[in-house]
Amino acid sequence: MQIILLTSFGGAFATYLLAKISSRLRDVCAVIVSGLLVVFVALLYNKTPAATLIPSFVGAPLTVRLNMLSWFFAIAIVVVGFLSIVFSFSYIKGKERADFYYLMMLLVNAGMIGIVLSADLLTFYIFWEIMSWGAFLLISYNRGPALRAGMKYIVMSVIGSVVMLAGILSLYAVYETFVFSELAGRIASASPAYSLACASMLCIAFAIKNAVVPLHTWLPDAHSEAPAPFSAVLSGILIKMGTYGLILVLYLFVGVKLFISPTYVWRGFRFVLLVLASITILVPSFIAVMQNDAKKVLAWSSIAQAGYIILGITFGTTLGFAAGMFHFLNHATFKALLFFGIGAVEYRTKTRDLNSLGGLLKRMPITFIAVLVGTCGLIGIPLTNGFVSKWLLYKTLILEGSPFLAFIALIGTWGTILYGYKLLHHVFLGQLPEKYKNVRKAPASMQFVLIILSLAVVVLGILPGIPLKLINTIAVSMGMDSMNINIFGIASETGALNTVNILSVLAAAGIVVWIILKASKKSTRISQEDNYAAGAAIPAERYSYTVDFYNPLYRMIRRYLRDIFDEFYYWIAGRVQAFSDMVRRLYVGDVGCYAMYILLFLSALILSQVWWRVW
Amino acid sequence: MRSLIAVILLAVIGLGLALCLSDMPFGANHIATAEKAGRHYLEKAPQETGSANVVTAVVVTYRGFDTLGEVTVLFIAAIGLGMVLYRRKKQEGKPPQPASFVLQTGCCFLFPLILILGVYIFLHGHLTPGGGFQGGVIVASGFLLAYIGCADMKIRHRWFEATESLAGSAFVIAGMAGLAAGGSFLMNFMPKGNFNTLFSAGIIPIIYIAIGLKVGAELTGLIANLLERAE
Amino acid sequence: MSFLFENSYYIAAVGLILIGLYIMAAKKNLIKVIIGLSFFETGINVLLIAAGYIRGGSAPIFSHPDMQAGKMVDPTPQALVLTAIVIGVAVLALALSLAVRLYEHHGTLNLRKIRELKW
Amino acid sequence: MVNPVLLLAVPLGLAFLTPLLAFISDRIARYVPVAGMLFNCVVSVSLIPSVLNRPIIVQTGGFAPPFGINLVAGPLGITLAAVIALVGLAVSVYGLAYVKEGATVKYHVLYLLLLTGATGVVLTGDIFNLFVFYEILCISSYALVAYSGDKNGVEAAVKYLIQGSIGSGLALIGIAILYGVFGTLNMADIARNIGSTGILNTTLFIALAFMVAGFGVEAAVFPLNAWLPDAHSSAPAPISAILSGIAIKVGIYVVVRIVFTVFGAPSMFMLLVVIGVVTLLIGEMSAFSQNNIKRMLAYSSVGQVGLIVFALGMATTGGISGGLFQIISHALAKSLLFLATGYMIYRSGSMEISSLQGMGKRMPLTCCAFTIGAFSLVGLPPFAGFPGKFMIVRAAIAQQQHLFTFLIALVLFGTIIEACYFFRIVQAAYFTGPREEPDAGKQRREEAPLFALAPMLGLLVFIIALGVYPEPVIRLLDSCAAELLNRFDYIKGVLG
Repeated sequence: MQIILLTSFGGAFATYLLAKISSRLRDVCAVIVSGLLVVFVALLYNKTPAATLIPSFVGAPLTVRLNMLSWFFAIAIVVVGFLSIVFSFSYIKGKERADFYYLMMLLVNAGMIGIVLSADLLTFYIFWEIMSWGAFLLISYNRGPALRAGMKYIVMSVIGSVVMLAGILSLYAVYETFVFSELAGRIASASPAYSLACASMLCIAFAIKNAVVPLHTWLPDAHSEAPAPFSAVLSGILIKMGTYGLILVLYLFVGVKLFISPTYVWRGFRFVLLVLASITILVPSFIAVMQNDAKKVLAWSSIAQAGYIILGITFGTTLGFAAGMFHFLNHATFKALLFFGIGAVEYRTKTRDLNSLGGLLKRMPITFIAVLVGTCGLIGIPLTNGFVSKWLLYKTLILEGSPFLAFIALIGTWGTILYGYKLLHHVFLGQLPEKYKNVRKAPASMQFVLIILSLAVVVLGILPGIPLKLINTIAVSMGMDSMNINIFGIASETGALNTVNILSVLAAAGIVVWIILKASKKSTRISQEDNYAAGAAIPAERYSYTVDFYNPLYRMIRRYLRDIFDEFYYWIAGRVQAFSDMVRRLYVGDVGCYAMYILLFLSALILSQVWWRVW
Repeated sequence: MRSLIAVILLAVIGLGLALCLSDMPFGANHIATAEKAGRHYLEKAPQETGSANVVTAVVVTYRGFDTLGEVTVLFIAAIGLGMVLYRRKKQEGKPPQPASFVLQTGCCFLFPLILILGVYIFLHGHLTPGGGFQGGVIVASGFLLAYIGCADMKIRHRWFEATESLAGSAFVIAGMAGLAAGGSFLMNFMPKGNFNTLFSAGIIPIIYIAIGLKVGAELTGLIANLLERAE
Repeated sequence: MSFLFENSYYIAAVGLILIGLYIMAAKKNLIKVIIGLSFFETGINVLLIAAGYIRGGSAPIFSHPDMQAGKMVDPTPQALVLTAIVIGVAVLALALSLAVRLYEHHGTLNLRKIRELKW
Repeated sequence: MVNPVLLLAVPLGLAFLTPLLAFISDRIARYVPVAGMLFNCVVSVSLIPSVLNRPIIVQTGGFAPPFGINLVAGPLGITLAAVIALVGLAVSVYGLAYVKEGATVKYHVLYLLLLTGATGVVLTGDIFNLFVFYEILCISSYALVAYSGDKNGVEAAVKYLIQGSIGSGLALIGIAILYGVFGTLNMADIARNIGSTGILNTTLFIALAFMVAGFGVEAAVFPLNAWLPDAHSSAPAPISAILSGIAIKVGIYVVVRIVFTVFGAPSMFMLLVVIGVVTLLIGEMSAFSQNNIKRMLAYSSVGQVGLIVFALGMATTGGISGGLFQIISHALAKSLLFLATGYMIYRSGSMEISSLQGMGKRMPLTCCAFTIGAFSLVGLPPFAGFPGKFMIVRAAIAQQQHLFTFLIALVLFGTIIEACYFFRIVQAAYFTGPREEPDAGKQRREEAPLFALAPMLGLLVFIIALGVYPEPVIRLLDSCAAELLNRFDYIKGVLG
């Protein structure tokens, strides 16, 4: 345990120091550190160590522990962290301040590991903050528009942590402890209003990190402006720290029994969360469709996918929890994969503008396949992991009598299909612009990462039992019912999931299609220019159909999908700024006035005593 | 408008002050009991310090630490003034008119007398009204007179600085000696001598000499700095 | 009337304090403000001395053997005032030197016009 | 055991000797403050263990209190003296490199005297002696603000002087009233005379009001703090650092000592809390849209003062030790910030935030120091600001009153604003300006000189050490809080 933290933090600084010697050494060190972390965390599987970091910090010990839940998150963190470091190899080479970049990457990673390992709220908060400011420095790394994105991120993040601090300390004021295990379930004993206040303060903080809709506005900018490997980390796992926090609050502190119990307070609370989650699915999915920046598409998609996770988790049944957790894992894989893929494209073409890309299929085949797999996972096509988790979610929602939510989730998936295809088409299909004729394929280190993650997406899709078993253990440990898991899915009385069946059906369908194709007439390839165009030869460039892709749909939905929250926040920020500018005018620069202030203060004190006897 | 507000605010403050002062009527014997510091000083000072002038006893021994601070404040003022006026721009303007012969002669005549008076005052600080500060001020006023009377008067700043510095150090060293000899800082460790004579009261005259020299040097420095035009 | 006489020291002290404060708050010439400061400090010194006065007391100096400690005024405020005066002198000297400097920079001593540092 | 009076006597003696030493060589005179502060550092730290058991009462002149002036080297006094010496040491080393022009010897003397004054204020047990040392502190800072003699410096010094002397005059009136009523100047004696009345009578309250308003000027609580932004932004960097790091803390100490120990006035605690919050909000908001970086730091000091006063006004052990922790962490962080900005401004020649662009490349270490200082002020772990803010918020929430819930919301709002402007500068320093090739930057590096870097790194180490392992300091501060809260122990300790 301590070794993990020591490796993660010490490794970050060691990397930075080694970087001063040579950049080669730095790369090697970074990989070794992140690789070691993977090994360490993997070795701790199914163990439950606990340790004390500092016996007393501001009057409470800093403790860490590992259990199944945190192991589940930790392994995702270290794997994605490792891959992002490997991916950074060529991505960051030749850019300025690479040493700093590695330091921060490793530091954020270390912070996240700390978050999931911590056994009490104080430790949790400390690591949370380290992660937050580390991420701020990384988001701002790209300069230009990234500065604005970074500011937006850190302001919301600070608001979140301030609210969280208030929540943590409100809990402390009553229970006088920060330790999770002591807090567990005790909220039930407090008055509902108080515990609701504490829980909602914590939830607000986590919702900001998790980008639940009214608090999501930092995410699109931050994700799209951050360096690509960090976008992957950000989207894949960093925002999921919010999910982890929500799980802690809802399942541990409040206790899942109470949370889904039909008491007046908690029913309302859960209802609000569910509604927010479904809005988070619905709206960002379609906003993503309208984006023309590849990473913005992915960013909005991250919000929407996080919505699925929240929806599953706040639903509170075992199946819902499993859906949420599994979707978290899946999202970490396929969204990281997509960001890496787009990152590779950006690395080669230096642009993320969907309207100017196209036809890279032939130039970057492996990247294409990776993005294809990622998109399939995102949409939830069978045999990718996204299918399983979404299936679980729909099943939960329908079984538990919330068809409306299921319907919303389904509509969200339609949006996902639209933007997923748009992404794939605009980047890899269609017309290859002239200037990208000589684009080479992605460097080996990037391809390595892409292949690993693609495999993960598919393997998890075919063998969902592996993570589900884990999730089941977690669910049971938190006092929920067990599920009947086998390696290929779930066996239950109402609609079992078995990927073997799906696989065979798909294989059969594939064979049928293949036979039909074989049997039908052979198609002939013709040149692109070989068609009638009113006598004029149309240059190849003009065959680019990327602009105004879903034009009719745009026109339909555009007016509803303004990000009013973003505008509202900007308005507030502007008001605050204007007001503080007014406050500043108190210091008029005239010393006579200042003398008057002093006299005013004194005479106010005297008057209040003589007249009203205040003091 | 500003004046009006100021008057109103000040009226309130004045009211407050008046309320306070009504609680401490003028001329009342507020040190009637023995545990009051003032009473203690009046009754015990001659024995404890050997100084006939109780105010001096209070200034140099009982509240000697204040005096050290006070000397420091003046030292700060002298140094700060020198710093603020350091490398002042040359001022255009007509040179001051030389004083008349009568004035110059008068000043030259009075200057040593004033110095002697000053020295007398600070030497007899423990016997008569006055003391180091008063004596120092008189010394400085002698220099002021010289400055006004003799237009080409220049003092040697280095000497004055050295005096200041030495006298200040002497004060601290006297205090330290008390610490070494008697166990507390600024302790009156020397023999008290005969009451009401010049050589009495232990370290009081020594400290007052140091203070007198220091104050004289500092105030002269202040005057010189303000009066001299930048060269 | 007798009240005024009895408390004339207090009245003078408070008056000086208030006048000094008024000058500092309302006047715009720096020199006047410094004069006001001087008023203010003098007022405080008078207040201190007046607070230490005991009716019928003499100066606390045992210049004759037959003087009685019971018939003397409180020596402490006098010591304090000595210190306070010196501090006042120090502040005044510094203020004047700063005024010289300020005049060199701004060419005016009008505090309403010297407002470069604000907000 | 060393006599605590040496903490004052030695620096004073050194300061008096400096002009003599300067006759020999200016170089020696420059090292005098370093030597003095080093001595103070060693002595005060070595005194800490013994004062934790029992405060050391030092008589001067060999007269027992209340007849002589006495020093009270309790936990609070010695802790603050140690902080003063520590920050003073760092800044004096920095001054060796930074102060090159003008009357350097005079600068060093005044600098040493300023710190001596501050040490005297926190150690003394006599209220008039406190006033004298307070004046030493104030007058030397008036002069030092105008050290460079430029337009802004002189203007700021004049304004500071006027407000400061009104303040000290008012405080002296308060002292005079106290003397007139009780006939004593010893703080413990006054406190014994006041006794434990819950509500003060009008006379005492007015005396208290005069003193709070007077000493509050140096403590820079709103609305008495108008001098602060001017003085802090116009003074030379090391002086800004000391003013922000030490001088205003001493002011706060005085106010708190008077309210808690001398008067023991619970009714004033609420006033402290309220003006604390107001000061905090006004400071942070004024800093928010400031373009002059030093002025912004100055306003941020105002905000921090508000936070500290708020914490101290809660008058619970948690609140007070949180506030004291914040005093220490702010002293370290803010002086670090001013020192770092000093050289940044020196290199870029402008105080505008926009002129900081590319500083991360030009002065990486300085910039790193700045960043960590800023993070510490915002209260991010693992830096020293975090435990302080954490303890303050914890203490406020532990009060479990609606008023405090509301106030703490305001405080946290202030923190958010603070975070905004500090992060803005960090961004400006690191991520703006021309992009450069990775290796081209090496030639354009213009790092601050070693003498300026060493103290910054020293402060940095302290900030991180306090942030990672604050427990020993917190234990120390808990006994300081006990000293403030149990005024009868204080009285008994001094008067026997």
